[in-house]
Amino acid sequence: MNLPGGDEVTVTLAHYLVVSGLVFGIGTTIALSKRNAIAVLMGIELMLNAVNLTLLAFSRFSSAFPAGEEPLSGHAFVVFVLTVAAAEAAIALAMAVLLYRRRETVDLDRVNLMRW
Amino acid sequence: MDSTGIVIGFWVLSAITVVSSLLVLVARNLMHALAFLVLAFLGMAGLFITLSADFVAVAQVLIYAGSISVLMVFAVMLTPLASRDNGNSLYVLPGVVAGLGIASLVAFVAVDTEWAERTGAALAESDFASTVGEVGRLLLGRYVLAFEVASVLLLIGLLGAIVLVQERRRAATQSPDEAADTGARDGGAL
Amino acid sequence: MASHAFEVDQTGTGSAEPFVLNIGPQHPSTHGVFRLRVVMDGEIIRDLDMIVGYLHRSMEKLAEERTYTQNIPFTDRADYLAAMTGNLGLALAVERMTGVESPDRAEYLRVIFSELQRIASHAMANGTLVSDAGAWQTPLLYMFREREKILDLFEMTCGARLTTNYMRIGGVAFEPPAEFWPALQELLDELPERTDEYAQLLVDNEIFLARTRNVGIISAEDAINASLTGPALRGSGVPWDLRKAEPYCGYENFDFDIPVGKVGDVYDRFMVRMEEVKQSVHIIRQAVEQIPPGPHKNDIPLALRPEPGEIYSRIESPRGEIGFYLVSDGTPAPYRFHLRSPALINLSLLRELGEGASLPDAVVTLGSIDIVLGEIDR
Amino acid sequence: MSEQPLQAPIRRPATPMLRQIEDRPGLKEMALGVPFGLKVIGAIMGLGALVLMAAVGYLVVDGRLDGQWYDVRDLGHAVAGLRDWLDGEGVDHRLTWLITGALGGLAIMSIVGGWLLIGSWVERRVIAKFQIRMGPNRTGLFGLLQPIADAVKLMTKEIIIPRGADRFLYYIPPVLVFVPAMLGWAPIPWAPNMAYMDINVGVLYVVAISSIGVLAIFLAGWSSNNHYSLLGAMRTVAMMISYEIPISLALLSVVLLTQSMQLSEIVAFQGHYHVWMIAIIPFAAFAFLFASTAEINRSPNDIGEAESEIVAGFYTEYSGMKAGLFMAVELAHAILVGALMATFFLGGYTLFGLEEWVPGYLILAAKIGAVYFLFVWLRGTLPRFRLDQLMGFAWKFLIPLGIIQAFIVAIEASVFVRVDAPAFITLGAFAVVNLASTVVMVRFWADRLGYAPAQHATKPELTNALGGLKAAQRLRS
Repeated sequence: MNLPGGDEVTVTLAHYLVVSGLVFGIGTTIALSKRNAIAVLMGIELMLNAVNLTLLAFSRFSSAFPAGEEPLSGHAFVVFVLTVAAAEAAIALAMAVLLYRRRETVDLDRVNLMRW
Repeated sequence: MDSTGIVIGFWVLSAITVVSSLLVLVARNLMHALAFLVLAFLGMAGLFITLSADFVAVAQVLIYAGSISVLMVFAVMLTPLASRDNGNSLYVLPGVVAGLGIASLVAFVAVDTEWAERTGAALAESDFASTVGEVGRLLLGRYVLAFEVASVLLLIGLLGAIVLVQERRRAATQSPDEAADTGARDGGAL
Repeated sequence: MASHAFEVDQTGTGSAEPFVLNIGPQHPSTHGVFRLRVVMDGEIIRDLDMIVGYLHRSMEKLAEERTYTQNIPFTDRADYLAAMTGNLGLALAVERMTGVESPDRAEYLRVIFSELQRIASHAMANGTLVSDAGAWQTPLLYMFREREKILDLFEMTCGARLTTNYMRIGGVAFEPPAEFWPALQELLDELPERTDEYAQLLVDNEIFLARTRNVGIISAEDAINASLTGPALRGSGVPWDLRKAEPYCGYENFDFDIPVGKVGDVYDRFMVRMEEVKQSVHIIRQAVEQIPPGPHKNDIPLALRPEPGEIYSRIESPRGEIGFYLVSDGTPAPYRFHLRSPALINLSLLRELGEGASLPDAVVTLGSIDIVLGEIDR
Repeated sequence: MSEQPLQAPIRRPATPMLRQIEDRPGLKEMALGVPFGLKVIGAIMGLGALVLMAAVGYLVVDGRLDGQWYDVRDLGHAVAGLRDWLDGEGVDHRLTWLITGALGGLAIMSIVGGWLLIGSWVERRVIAKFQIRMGPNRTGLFGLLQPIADAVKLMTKEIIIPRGADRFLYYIPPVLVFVPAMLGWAPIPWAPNMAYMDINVGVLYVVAISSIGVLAIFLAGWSSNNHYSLLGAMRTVAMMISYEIPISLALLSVVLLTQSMQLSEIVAFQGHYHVWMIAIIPFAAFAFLFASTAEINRSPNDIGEAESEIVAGFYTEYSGMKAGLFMAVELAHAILVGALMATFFLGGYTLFGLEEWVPGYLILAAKIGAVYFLFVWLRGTLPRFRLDQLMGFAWKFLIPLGIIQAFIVAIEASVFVRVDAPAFITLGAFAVVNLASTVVMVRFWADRLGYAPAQHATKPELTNALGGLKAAQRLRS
């Protein structure tokens, strides 16, 4: 794609990494600053997503793979991350429900005992 | 192949993703935050497509937008009204600082480093190529152990979720069908 | 931000506000303006309140201002799905009170019409029951086909389809026209076939069985204790039918059986109604064969003045025992006019049946009890 | 017998309604009453159609039609021709890409939109036939304008937003719910070269897209601030996420056997071996069909909007055209599932070689119509399941058996790749094995679950004796 000035515009690895960094940062902020356990989980999911983006971006753009190494390994890693995220979400949400049942709150500031 | 579509797609989708992530942060209602989170997930899936990762993109829609968000919806419904706000905790300032720090650090590294990048024809070669077969071969070849472990993890996650939310007190009054349902709902979206 | 005034107590811990569902007064499966206030725990009903009275028209009080004959139209509007038996109940009560006789032909016509009315009412009851089970009105419309024919017969005879006002003190209002008899014969010929067809479509249907079997079980003891009558009682296995127990209008001359269920669930009540339709056809056939010639009505004074006193007279309506308690003070109008409504008394058991059941089961159970709000609220 | 004359039955309809019905002209009278000019025009048009068909048939036999842009059997050729022509004219190929893409999108939208225009009429007329009544017949010829009248009515209605509703989320669902109904059409092949977006993960795409609809329904139910809506939404979401698994398992069987996730490949497989998947894996076909009815909220699994229980379910509080959109999306979903069912299990656009002669998209449309008719038939016949019965059916029956079926098919698929026998022998053997295994495992599993079909309907007992509780106990024993 060419701009009117004649400069060629493409997207490079750096573009994706910056987006990924932004989303990861926002996810971190959410995970750290939210009171609600479910909101914290949302932040963690966003962080995982950002990591996935990084993996895929490297998989596509990087030319640093030695011979015989598949660049699509990044995709396989993402599949694993998705799996772990699904399991984690199920467990975490079950815990949030349990937390509410036992403590009648999902406010993490008010959950300060180290036992049930 | 021309990269116009990819460039436009990248900018639009990354704008959607980042803005809706921000809205997850600032939304005051948890359900609104959830809606924006789904939008962020979908934008992310779009970004995956611009990276010609078709299989992963569809899996992202299926797992994140379709299942994890539904799980969250259920979790929101199962917890009370008072916890449906998206309020900030005591750690809001450290959180913002940490987020900003990480984002700027990653951005600095990403922009500053000379990446060994494929460009032009080498890149265009892999445009929208099918990745399913290759990923499948990798998963069941090179990473088969990890794959099996992941499947065991999923199974344990399923069972763990069921065990966690099972109610012992009311087990006697509940019909077996019903007990299966409550368990199934929480574990079922996997 | 939106404030939600409700809470889902899915956990059943009881800490949150109860999840209250208002079923009715405008709801597709309450069969009229009837309201259920239901406290839900997920799909399970934990508490259930029945609220009636939306259709109250003060019938019993209004009746005190009118003569006995003028009161007959009220009975049309009480049980509007079985106007004939309502009419008959009042007419018989007044006849028993005053000693007025009705001619033989009138008695046979009364039997024919009240049995036709029973078929029509049962078609409606079973059709709406299957609709409540979610069959998207197909069985309802099939059963309405027969009901329509019966209503056509009513229209031929007395000009009205729903509020017939046909029975009179001392006879019936009109002699059926000439075309009535062949049309009736045609209907009688096809009805058994049709009922078998419905039985085939519904009784052999796994989904229908799964929805109705072992749902809303009323034991014989409970049924008797709650003074249930009609198909709801017979579905629980109690062989009780006023047509046999206290024969009126010459029911003792007809050969018919009482169908009784085994378990007392929704399915049994459904099947009892199905079987009663066949028995009614059998009765009508006998009545058509035996009907004697003669006048259809005796002349009675314009304003009947019964001796001071009281009477309770009851007959078997499609819904059960419809009874009239009349008190006379010697004037042409009753001093007290009370209607024992079978639907109201049958409904009283719903609370026990509903608690602990799931919402769809409660809806089907309500459908199987077959209520008519006009009669309940009067 | 009565004194009334029975010898000469009087056939005169006795009531005004019956007389009206009697006086209505029949179809024969109406056909005879057509003006002569119209008859001539009709004859000419019929002859013209015959001549046209003969000409097309000649071209097909001649082989002159293959790959030409005017090949009506496959409109993909026309689009390719358009693209070539535009490129030849020197148009920027990005613009070309945009134009052809927009054309395809327009085509899909007009299919769905056109169906929405007549779909409700079709459904109501067909179901009216099941219910021995007429259906809409007053608006326009045969009531064809009824959907338009309905739409106008819905649009002019007042839009009510319940107090306490979450306005932001309340407005999204009627639109969002259409997303899967539209996007789901993209990978479906209408002819060998006629798929809008023949992506190679088509099967996964279909499943993923359908899972977005869950959210729309949930948001609709939650934001309305109504208990019926919430109950309907909870029911629907619980059911949809449960039934996604049987769907995935059923499609897994198809993918294993055809060795492709591309929908066009799946159809090509069925066309190549002249066999429908429903014949090879009947259990998967049944599971897909049943789970789809649950997924799109159609009878007998329409518990999310069970009108006798929870009024209209998740869209109880929507009024006007917003409710209309929810009702319309049901129609759109029905034909989408029909198309998917046809593609996966009924051979898609192929029909044992007939696709050489008849346009593939017409064959597919006919199959969609057949599946849709089945849906309407079910709706007109069956009562509704209860939520726990449905969930139990998914979790205790469809999922375990689906896993076993997928396992068997996986073995068969590896045999199919390795054994060098004529396909009709191996596939035939698979069909027999799968049918037998389906019968065996269904019976075995049903026995294990303690389910026995009701062979004989229990009839009420007939008695002549009267009595109370004692009589009841006597009868019972």
